[in-house]
Order: sequence, then C-alpha cells, then structure tokens
Amino acid sequence: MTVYILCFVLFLVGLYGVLTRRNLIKIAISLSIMEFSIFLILVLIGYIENGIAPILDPGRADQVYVDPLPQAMVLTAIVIGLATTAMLMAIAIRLYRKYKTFDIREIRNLRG
Amino acid sequence: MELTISIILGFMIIGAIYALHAKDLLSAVVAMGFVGYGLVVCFLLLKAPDLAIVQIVVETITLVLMIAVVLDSTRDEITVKPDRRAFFQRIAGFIIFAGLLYFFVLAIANLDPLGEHSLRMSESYVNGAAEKTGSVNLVTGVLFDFRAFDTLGEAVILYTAALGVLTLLRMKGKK
Amino acid sequence: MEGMSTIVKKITQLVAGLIFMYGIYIIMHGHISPGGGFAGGAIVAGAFILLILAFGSSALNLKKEVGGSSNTESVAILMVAVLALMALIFGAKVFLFNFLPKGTPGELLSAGVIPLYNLFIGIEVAGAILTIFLALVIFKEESSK
Amino acid sequence: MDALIPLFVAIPLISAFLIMLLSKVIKGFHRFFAPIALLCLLVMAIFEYANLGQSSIQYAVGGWSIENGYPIGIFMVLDGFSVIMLSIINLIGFIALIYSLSYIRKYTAEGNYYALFCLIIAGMNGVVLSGDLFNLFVFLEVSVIASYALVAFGVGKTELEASFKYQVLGGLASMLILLAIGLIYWKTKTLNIADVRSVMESGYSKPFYIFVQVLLISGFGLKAAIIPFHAWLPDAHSSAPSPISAMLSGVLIKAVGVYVLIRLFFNLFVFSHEIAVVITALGAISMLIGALVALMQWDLKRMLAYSSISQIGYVVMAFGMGMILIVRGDHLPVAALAIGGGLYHLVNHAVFKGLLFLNAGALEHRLDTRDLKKMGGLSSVMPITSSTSFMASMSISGIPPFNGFFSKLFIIIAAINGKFYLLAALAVGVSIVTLAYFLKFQRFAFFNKSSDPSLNHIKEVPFSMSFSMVFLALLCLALSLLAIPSVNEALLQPAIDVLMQSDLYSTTLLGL
Repeated sequence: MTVYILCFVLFLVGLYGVLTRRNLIKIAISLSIMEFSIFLILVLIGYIENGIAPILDPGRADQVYVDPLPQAMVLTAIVIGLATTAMLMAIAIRLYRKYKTFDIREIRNLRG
Repeated sequence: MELTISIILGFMIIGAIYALHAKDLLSAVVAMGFVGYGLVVCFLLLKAPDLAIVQIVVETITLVLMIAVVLDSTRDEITVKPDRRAFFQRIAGFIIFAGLLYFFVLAIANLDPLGEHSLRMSESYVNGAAEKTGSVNLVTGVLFDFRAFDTLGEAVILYTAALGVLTLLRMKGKK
Repeated sequence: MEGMSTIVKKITQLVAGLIFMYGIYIIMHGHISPGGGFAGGAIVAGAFILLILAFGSSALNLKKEVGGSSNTESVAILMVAVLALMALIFGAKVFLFNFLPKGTPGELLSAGVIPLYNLFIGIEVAGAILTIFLALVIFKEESSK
Repeated sequence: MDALIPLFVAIPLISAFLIMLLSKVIKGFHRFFAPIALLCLLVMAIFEYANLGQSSIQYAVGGWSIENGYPIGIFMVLDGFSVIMLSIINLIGFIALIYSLSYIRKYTAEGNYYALFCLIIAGMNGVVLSGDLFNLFVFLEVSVIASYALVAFGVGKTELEASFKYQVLGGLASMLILLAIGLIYWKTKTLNIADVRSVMESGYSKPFYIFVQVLLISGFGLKAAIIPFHAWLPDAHSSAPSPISAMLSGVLIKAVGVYVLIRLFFNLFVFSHEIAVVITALGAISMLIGALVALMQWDLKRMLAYSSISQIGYVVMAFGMGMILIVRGDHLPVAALAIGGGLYHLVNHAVFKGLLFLNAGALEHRLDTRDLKKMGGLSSVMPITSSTSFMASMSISGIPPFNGFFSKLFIIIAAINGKFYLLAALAVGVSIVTLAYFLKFQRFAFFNKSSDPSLNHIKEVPFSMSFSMVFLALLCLALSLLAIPSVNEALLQPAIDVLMQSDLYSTTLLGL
C-alpha cells in the first residue's frame, strides 16, 4: 500500500509541475514525471509474489509468471511518452528561436 | 521487495522535486534522467526485463533530444520573487493535493495489495501461450499476437510523431 | 554541428558497430528473449545518433538523410500494414491473425508472423527516432545560419 | 458485414503511408489519392449504416474471441451509436478534405498535411469502433497527436504557442485517462468494456467508483473542452487552418471527447445519481458561459470556438438529463427523448459548425483577416459564402426550417417533461444569446457597408471550397427531416436503445 501512495505522490509532483511551472522545458519534464509514476503503478499492479519474469521456461513446469498484460500496456505507453515529448521539444525549440525565452508568460506578453 | 521499491521511489520523488525547482535547465533535465533510470531499476525488481530495456533506451534518447534543445539556450530562468499571494496559492495547492491523496488511498483501500494479483483476462495469455502464439516471451506474445491491434496503433503513433516533428520544424510555413 | 574530440571519435568507431549489431540481435530475438521491435529499434537508432553526434553533421547531407529515414520508416510501417491485411486473406481470414506456421517454441524461426512484425516495427521505430533527431539537427543548423 | 470493420482503420492508415511515400515522387499524388480513400470510407460508412439496423457486430481482431468465459482479444464493436459517429467522422472528413484541396495550396509541405489528415481519420475511426479500453486510449492518442501537428501547420508564432498549450493539456488528459484505465484493470482484471461492466455489476466500493469516474470526467472533459477544462480550445481552433478547425470542432471533440464519455458512462459504469447530476451541471455551465463569452469576441474563429463549447454543453446536458431520469427510473420515454435530442444535436452541430468554420476559412482565404471589424458588405461580392453562412447561422441559432431548431426543441421538451424547468429556461436563453452573436457575425461580415473600398472587388472562393460549403448547407436542410418520427425511428432509435438498455451492450458480447 505504501508503494502505491508514493507513486501517487510522484504523480502529484508531476501535476504540480505542469500546473505551476512557467518554463516550457520544465512543463515537459513534469509531464514525463507524471508518466513515470503511472507506468510504475501499472507494473506494480501486475506483479505477483515470487512470480518470475514472463519468459516461458520449459524446464520448470509449474512456474508462476508475472502478469504480462500490464507490461505490454506500459511498453506501449513508454513509446507514447517518447512521441509526446518529441513533439513538445520540437515546439519548444521553435518558440525559443522566435522569442529567445522558454518562459510561457514572457511569450504571451511578447505575442502582443 | 516493497521496501526496496519504496526507497527507490523516495529518491525518485526527491529527484523530481529537484527537477522542478532546479535553477539551471540542464540540471533539471539531468534530474529527470535520474528519475527515469530509477524507474528502470524498479522495472528490473518487478520482474519486467522487456520494460527495463525499452525504458533505458527511450530515456537516453529523450535526454539526447532535451539536451539538444536546452544546450545552447539561456539556461537561467526568470525567477519571480515569491510574494504573499504566491504563498497562499502554495498552501491552497498543498491542501488540494492532500485531499486528492486521501481520496486515492480511500479508492484503493480494498483492492488487491502488492503481489496478490489474480489473473482473469491474462490467464489465457499465460497458460498454453507457447502453443497459441509460439512465442516464448509472453510479453511479445501479448504485444504481437493477442493484442496486435494495440501495437499497430503504437507504431502509427510513433510514425505520427515523426511526421508531426517534420511538419513543425520545417523552415517556411506559408508560401 | 561540429564533431567531438578524436578520443570520442575513435571510441565511437569501435562501439557504434557493436551497438548496431546488439540492436539487430534484440529485434530478431524478440520472441525468445526479452526485448523486441520497440527496444531493438530504439537501440539501432541510438547507434546512428551516436555516430552523428560524434562525427558532426557536416559530414553528411542532412536533407537527403532525413528524407531517406522518413522513406524507410514509411516503407517499414507499410509492410506492417500489408502483413496485417494479408491475414485477411490467409489463415482464419481475420485482421492481424498469425497465419504462418508456429514451429517449435524457442527456435529462432518459431512464432509465425511475430518475427516479421518485430523486424518491420524495429525498422519503423529506428526510422522514426532517427527522423525526429535529424529534423531537430537540421532545424538547429538552419535557424542559427 | 464483418470484413469491412477493420478496413475503417486500415484504409486511412495505408493511404497516409502511401501519401508520404509517393507525394514527392508523383506530382500531386496526394491531391487525387486522399479524396478517393476518404470517399470509399464514406461509402462504406453509409453502407454499414444502411444494413445494421438493430443488431450490433463484434469483430474479434486477431482471431482471439472468448476463452473459458472471458473475452481475451481486442473486439471492434459496431452498434447503433458508433455507426452514427462513424458516418459523421467520414462525412465531415471527406468534405473538409475537398475544401482543403485548394485552401492548403498557400501552405508548404502539402504531402504532410494530407498524411496527417488521414491519420486523424484513422485515429477517430479506431476510437469509435474499439470495444477495448486500452485500444481506445491508443487510437485516441493517434488522432490527438496528429491534431497537435495540424493545429500548428502554418508554423507562425500564435499557432506554435496555441499548439503547445493544447499539447500540454492534452498530455495531462491522457495521463488522467491512463491512470483511470490502470485502476479499472486493477479492480476488474480485464480491459474489455463489456467484461468490465459485468465485473462492475457484481458489486463495487463507492470511493473507488467515484474516484475513477472523476478521473474519467476530467480526462475526457479536457478532450471535449467542457467548461472547467476548455482553456486550450479557443486558441487551438482559431489558429489552426480552417478545414482543420472544422474537423476539430465538428468531429474530433465529439468522437474523442463526448462519444467516449457517453459510451463509458452508459455502457461501462452502473448509473449513479451524483455523477449524473455532475455531468448535467457541467453541460449546463459550459452551455451558458460558452455563449456569453462568444458574444464578446471580435475574432471570427474565436467566436466560433466558444460557440462550439456552448453547443457541446447542450449535448452533454441532454445526455446528463437522460442519465438522471434513468437513475430515477420513472418516465423512461422522456429519458429516451432527452438522449435522442442529445444525439440529434450532436449530428447537427457537426454539420453546421463544420460549415461555419469553412465559411470563416473562405473569408480568411480572400481577406487574410479574421477580425469582424475589418469586414463588411461582402454579400454582394461573395454570394455563395454569404448564403451558406446565413443558412448555417440560422440553423445553429435554432430558426425553424433548419435542423438546429428541431434538435434544440427535442432537448427543451425533454427538459420540461422531466421537470428540469431551470435547464429548459437556460436552454432557451442560451439559444437567444446564440442568435444574437450570429446576427452580429452576419451583420458585420456580410451586410454592413464596408469602410475600405478594396473589399468590393474580391472574387468568390474557388470551386472545391464553394462545393463543400454548398453541400454542407444543403445537408443542414436535409437533416431537419430527421425530426419526422418515422425517419427518426429508423436512424436514431438503435443508438437510443443501445444507451437506454445499457446491459444490452455486454450481454450481446458475452452471450456470443
């Protein structure tokens, strides 16, 4: 139970970052941190006590395996995270080239 | 098991808080890298080798992209003197987050604790998986056969992101 | 973007080939050992990124490179879609069905269509990540000109 | 017909990849291949709509259907409700693509535009057809990431900043949705929507239920731009190229936001009174505030964006009223009327909001400005644009012969019968405010005597743009036939039945 609480605290740190930070890069960083916490919650859900990694081992017959479904979900979600971060970085560097700053309020004032 | 992961999570939370409050952008990006690699260790502890490989490589590539953006920019941030109003905002935010955490704990109170996960849908992914999909690696079996539609969507997402970055970074938008 | 010091160049010459081979290994052994299309493709892309970072981008004509990697990416994902649609014709006539023989699990050629999916998705992921990195490098060079 | 269902996702994907490959090799390949692909998608959607009737098709992707009682594969479910969404997506998509054949010529990298356009259509078709929670999330991400790139297609300053805000809030919403899916998997150990419902029915703890539902409301509320989460919509829709804002406002926030919200809250969760009241309140608030803010806007596309928020408020309020009445259990026919009204307004809004954004695009194409003050007296110079936008403005503000009037009428009658007198009064009031700001748009854009003389030798927009505008204007009239009970019975009733008997969705699948 404590692990899940710590994961949700990490999620809240990311949420705090997205809502309060003014720097484009730091908003992207806090979005990634939120993603990390959700990946961890998903893998923790699928963990089974003294289960082994989900690679079939024909030698040992009655072996408990960890649940492969959350791992497949997290693998997909990691690549989604990479896609969103790449898009955010593309826009961040473009805005930086135009406004010479990463600060979102500064950009709004300069936009005029 | 739960203790080790909690310790790693503690360090990750400290790293995350530092990443948000770091004065220098580059050290913020490095702190994010630290949180990502902490996640890799958690995946290995939770018996998920597939995810550890993907996460460590994707994290490195994300760091390369972020540092490429941050490296030649002004790395100092416009720091605003926290006046009284920001102080109250911080307290209000803290109270709201404490409430969210309390509801989260209430919500997951009687769900299965760590380790006692019972299978239902993925039971047939594990028993007899070798005959059904022929793949020894169960995660690849789920990804490329049982739920191949997700992986097709996944490849399309990365393709869209590459197309989007190409579109966003072209020099001239309008003729 | 100019290259790095000669020590980094020398080590990259030694290491880049190995990383590339390791990525191919991870892609092709996706259904036997941990890893698979996504992990292996990212490692292959990492090998290329390492080469570009170490030797600088002046050595190669970037516009042609990004066009090339975007085309390989489109071809690879087109092959994945064709494989998915071929399942409509062969086997149980259902979208994304595993219509090739499954063979004995644990062998290299064993899990029917899965190694082919792994291969094409690996190439697609490598192409996508390389396209993103090259687009960023091109933009940085042209906007600083 | 079973074999057609995966083609709804496969055809746009393959056309996107082919466009990217061949658009540089064959000159203008994208200008003739993309419309063909979308036209055959539209024909397939109409074909599915024609012979679906009351039944619903479950397509087991990959050949994995039910094993020892549990659905293990990914199912694509086509029933009354999703077939309506499918037809709207492909219809407005095809019309917007015809419109952009000549509108997009003034942008560079046209090949990328058409490929991303096909990817949005593929993502939305995937979301509407999916019967699996995580698969729905993946295709939601496909369409949303493609729309991030298209919002910032003309890489100007305002577009980039709008797209950045849209991406951050979209990413935040996706994280909330992924957390909710993780919690649902944790409780029910399955991802299939019908299977989750059958597990949920066998008892659930109240706090878990409320927490997951709040997560989903805020996640999909962000995607559907309901009031507390609407911050990104005005910037994103006003700075996007006009066919894209027609697609975003007309279809994307419906297929990815409202449709999923309705599908999950009717077919996945067991109804609960508090959540129904919350949804109705959210709908009513966004209906009111969207209209009031739209009244004060002078930028044409920002005004249309705020009016989208207000009209989406109508739809969400109508479905919320339906839920309250179902939970109360008395006078179910009024609940059916409310849900029917909501569905009807959803379809109408896709058509006339798409047309209004195409009109705004035509004005922008010729005048290069979106500010109403700089326009004037264009009705003589641009006859097609002004007549079609007049028809669209009349139908959105609910003037009788047009379709908007009938759908708002259904919603208001359902509100009165269901004793929601405050909501009925609110709906009428907002309709009047809508009429006000659309008259302002008509007067300033078309009928006012303009100040600078350069306005009166502007030519009409090229054929492909005027054709799509005229087609949608005629559709505004044709859709008012849907109010006739017999036509309504044939077209909207299957969807209403799917939503009314919500356990019908899971029994047909599990009883397979």
